[in-house]
Amino acid sequence: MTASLGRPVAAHLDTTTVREDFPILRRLAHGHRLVYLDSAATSQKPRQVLDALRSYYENSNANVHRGVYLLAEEATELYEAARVRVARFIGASSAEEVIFTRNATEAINLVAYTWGQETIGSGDTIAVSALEHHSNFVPWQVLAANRSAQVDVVDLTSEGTLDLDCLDRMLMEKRVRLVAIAGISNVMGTINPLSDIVDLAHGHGAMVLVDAAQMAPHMTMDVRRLDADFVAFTGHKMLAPMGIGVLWAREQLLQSMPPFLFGGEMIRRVTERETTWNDLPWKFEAGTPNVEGAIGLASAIDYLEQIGMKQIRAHEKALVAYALHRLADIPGASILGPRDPALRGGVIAFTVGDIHPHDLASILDRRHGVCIRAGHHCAQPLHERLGLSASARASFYLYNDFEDVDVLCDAIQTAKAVMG
Amino acid sequence: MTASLGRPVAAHLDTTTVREDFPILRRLAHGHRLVYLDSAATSQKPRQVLDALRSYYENSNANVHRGVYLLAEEATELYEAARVRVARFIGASSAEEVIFTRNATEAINLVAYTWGQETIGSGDTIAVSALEHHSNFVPWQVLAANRSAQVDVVDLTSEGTLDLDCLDRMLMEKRVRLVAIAGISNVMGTINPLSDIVDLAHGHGAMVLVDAAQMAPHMTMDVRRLDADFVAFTGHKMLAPMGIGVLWAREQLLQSMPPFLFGGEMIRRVTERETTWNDLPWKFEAGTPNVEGAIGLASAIDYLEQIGMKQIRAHEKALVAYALHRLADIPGASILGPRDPALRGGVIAFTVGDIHPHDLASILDRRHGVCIRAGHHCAQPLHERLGLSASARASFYLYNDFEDVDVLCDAIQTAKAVMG
Amino acid sequence: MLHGVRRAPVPVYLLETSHPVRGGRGRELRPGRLESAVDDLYRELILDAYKNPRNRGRLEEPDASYEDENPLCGDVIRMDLEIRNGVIEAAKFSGHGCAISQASADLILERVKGQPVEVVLSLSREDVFEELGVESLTVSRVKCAMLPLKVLKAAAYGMQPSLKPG
Amino acid sequence: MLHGVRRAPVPVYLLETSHPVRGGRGRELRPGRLESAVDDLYRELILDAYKNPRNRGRLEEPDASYEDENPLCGDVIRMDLEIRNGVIEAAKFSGHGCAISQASADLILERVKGQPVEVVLSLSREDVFEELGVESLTVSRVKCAMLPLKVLKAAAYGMQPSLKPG
Ligand SMILES: Cc1ncc(COP(=O)(O)O)c(C=O)c1O
Ligand SMILES: Cc1ncc(COP(=O)(O)O)c(C=O)c1O
Ligand code: FES
Ligand code: FES
Repeated sequence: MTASLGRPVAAHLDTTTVREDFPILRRLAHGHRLVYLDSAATSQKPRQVLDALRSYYENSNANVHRGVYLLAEEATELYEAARVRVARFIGASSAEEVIFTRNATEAINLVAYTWGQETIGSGDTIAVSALEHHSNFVPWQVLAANRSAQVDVVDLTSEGTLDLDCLDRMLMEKRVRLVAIAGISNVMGTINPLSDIVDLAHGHGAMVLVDAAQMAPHMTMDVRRLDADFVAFTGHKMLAPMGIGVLWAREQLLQSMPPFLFGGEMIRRVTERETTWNDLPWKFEAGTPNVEGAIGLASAIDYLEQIGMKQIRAHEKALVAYALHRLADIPGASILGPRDPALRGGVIAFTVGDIHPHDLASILDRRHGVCIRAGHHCAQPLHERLGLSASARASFYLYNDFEDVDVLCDAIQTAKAVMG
Repeated sequence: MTASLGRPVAAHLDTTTVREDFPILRRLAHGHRLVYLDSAATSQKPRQVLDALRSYYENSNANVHRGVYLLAEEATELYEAARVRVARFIGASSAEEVIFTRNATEAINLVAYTWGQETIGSGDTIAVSALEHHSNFVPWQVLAANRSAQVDVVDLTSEGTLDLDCLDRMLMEKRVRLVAIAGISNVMGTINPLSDIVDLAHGHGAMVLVDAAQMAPHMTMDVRRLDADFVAFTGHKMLAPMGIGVLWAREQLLQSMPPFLFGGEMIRRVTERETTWNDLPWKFEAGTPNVEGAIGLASAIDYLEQIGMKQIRAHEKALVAYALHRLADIPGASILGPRDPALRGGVIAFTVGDIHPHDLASILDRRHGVCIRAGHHCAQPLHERLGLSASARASFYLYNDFEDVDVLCDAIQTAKAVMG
Repeated sequence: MLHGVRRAPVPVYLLETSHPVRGGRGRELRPGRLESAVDDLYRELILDAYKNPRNRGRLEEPDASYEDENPLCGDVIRMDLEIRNGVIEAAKFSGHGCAISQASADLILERVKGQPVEVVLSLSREDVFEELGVESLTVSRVKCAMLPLKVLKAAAYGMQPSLKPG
Repeated sequence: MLHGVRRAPVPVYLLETSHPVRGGRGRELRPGRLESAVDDLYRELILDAYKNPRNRGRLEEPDASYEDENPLCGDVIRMDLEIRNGVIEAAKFSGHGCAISQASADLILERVKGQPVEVVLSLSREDVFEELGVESLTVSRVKCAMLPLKVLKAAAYGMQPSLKPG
């Protein structure tokens, strides 16, 4: 897998066939083949998912629950079957543990507004890592401020992995009620050692929330084996449409939490004096749910599992290994996060000399049709720690191939020539 | 427009052409032509909207804001253009006043969690009407309980319209901070006299939140002329996909409110010590938004305005007039709400003798392919006042025709024969 | 041995309609799976039991009573049982609901009258379907059909506190 | 007459990129509208101004200074002005940002040097595009291009408190 040996071939999955399922990959960008390297921001959608949406609206669309006519029964079945599909995908004990939200951000806010408001008190500590996405950072910062508690940031090692000693000290010295941690960093790509973290936290009586927004789409995830308390992820990063996310927690925990949003569906009985709540999972789903989104997510999961999560992970690891290798050959390119592809997901953030990341991204796009992201990637605290105001980021998914990596590297050379 | 003169013809819009745009209307239900009379729960979708969704995913899908490559710029333009489209549809002063939410329920909860938590204090009163949907009732009940305030219910007249004297007395005697009121009742069909209500409330220094979930899809709505303080509505009831809703409020008011959900997009700058918020409207849109939903809503609005909101309203009025007339001929059928079609939207709730509404709905579906809703329609307090545990409800939209009304009435006759 | 009217702590119908996760890929929705060209629901059997119930009413001095609600519609079923030597000597249902729930209540009581209480505990969804003469029911109507059995079981469990639902 | 470095109370760029609601149906997105077969952005003019700025630096004793940030990226531009008899005698920009923002800063200062302060107030988005030699910019890059003008205007308004932005 070296440049002199030429480009590796895709051994783990057949990207040519996969790419045919993604209509958008046929379009040109500024006259070039589209090289989409921003799946960490949002993934593209296969026609199978788009067909499922259309078929739902053309055949079975109705509001769910409480309707007794055929369409309503079909829509309800599809919606609840999607929940079962998600539950099985993540290894949940029952579908009641799967709460549909708008996205990962809402799932995390739900926990902060319900469990958090009830549990976090004066003097408590919420531990977050230094590489959290704003969505797993700001809700805790705000909650802590409201409850006279504090947010403490777990340091990183020089390799860009989590400093478990720092977490250990924190758990020892403070009254930590929650450890909020990303499964995979959306900047460093770091795969966090979740089972160590869960063991440490639980050993000190702290709960663990896993932000799995970058993990669920890219590797097998079993929430029962993981043993965390809350897991949040988002559909649009895993081939599903926008507007659907998931919160998972154990049934007993969800039972003990007060509801979040109030209105239709989430009630048992409403009188002018008082209201009682519906059973799980509906207690947490107020108003008309995004049935389309749930069906789309189930269809996306079907697609992913047909390819195989193990294959996807192996493919991305090979792409990242090749990309790390090729980028290392570009003078001035420096890479954030661990060097070892086994320690990282399909995300590579980098800088090239003193080329501003936005200029880099613009030139890659305009001159080569390469889509990468530039900025802080919703992780300003991390960038501040790294002493960077921005970085460039390429991220991979099952439809990317080794040619995409080559075009990326050629495009970076172009940018160097233009800006040099 | 009497039975003896036969079925009226559609004078206000060409339902034959309209119906061709709705693929689902071609399907059969239990072997019968599908007669969809549950648009108050959710509307069906025209192919123009479905095409817009597909085209978005096949051509321009990317995460919005902050991306500098072509797809991200296109997706951002489409998303923000959809906001402009919505703003123009409702007569907002600027697109910054249009906040995208998941649905009407979330929009109302947003107000309760932000403005409500900051404003409502001990001893304050929130006035709601007796015909509110749970989504415009339970959030206020919970807020009041949290803030040692109270919810007071404005009575109805015997005609099923709002008792303005009761509201007036309430405003006079209590410290009412908010009047939360539906534009059109989803049960009685009542069109509430919003300008009178707004004048009364503002005259006593109370704010007004209009739940326009049943109004925005069916009649012209100009938020500036309306002069309410908050307006909430939901896309899926107006030809748009599920998972998108809107909160409107004046820019100054939105500026003064704290944010609701926390995470990506809604921040200006995040440090480990503190966070500042983004400008409007993004301050209220945490995490990846439902870009598809917004584009679908804009496309739905294009469709509605091409037909004409005035034509739609006139068509529904004619349908309701005909249906009221035909139902009056069925012994045992009794109708909730005002008799005058000018006072009501396209919703008719009714009971037939002592046939259980769920039996009625099942038989209508199984024997004639007619989709109506049975139950409390998320308005339990109203049903309790009416002394009913449930009712049946037929609701109309632009794709319904007079034949649908005839089939409905025939089907009710069948149900009477079966259950008699 | 009189057990007052209470609410079930764990709604039995929920256990029965909860979504199994393990085992198999779950039901795929085949188009038309829920459709029936002829109405197999509002037929003689159900309508007759609904219109001419044989077991509707209250018992004066029941040995066990139970009442619960279908949260989807708010309808309530109550069951009164008279038990002698472990055998259901008399049984009546009351409350209100749709034809499916009322017929189900009547037919299920018809089946258990004169039987040992244990029989109640062994009754399943399939037995209810059999009594109603249907092969399956849609999600919303299955709750109507199962409410009476749920209430009946709760009353029977009340008779035998050692036999709590698993 | 020295105005300290402050933040603008109303971000000027926001006014310029806010979405007009009245008048017309708004821009329709034509496919390809944002595409360009040749890169018209990273060309000689912009790259030269970026690499060899003529107006980069700080003034020792500016009569007016202003600094603001592009919230999309966090980049900051500062402008120092020296004014004599209402004429901009000297002007420098500092801070950091992408090539577009840096080139825009340099070119716009080149244009206003030696001009009456009022000239600054009349400059528009089109003038910036003209200086950069581009016909249009996409939503995200227009903010880069407009940041310097925004900062320059704020500095100039500071000189003439009666001429607040409308
Ligand atoms: C009057 C009224 N308000 C609010 C809602 C809630 O809308 P949604 O469920 O989309 O939030 C509905 C519809 O269900 C409604 O009819
Ligand atoms: C690690 C991580 N957490 C959370 C999120 C938020 O996801 P969403 O915007 O869909 O809520 C993202 C993606 O933006 C992410 O990468
Ligand atoms: S509808 Fe209430 S029990 Fe059937
Ligand atoms: S990217 Fe920061 S100013 Fe252009």
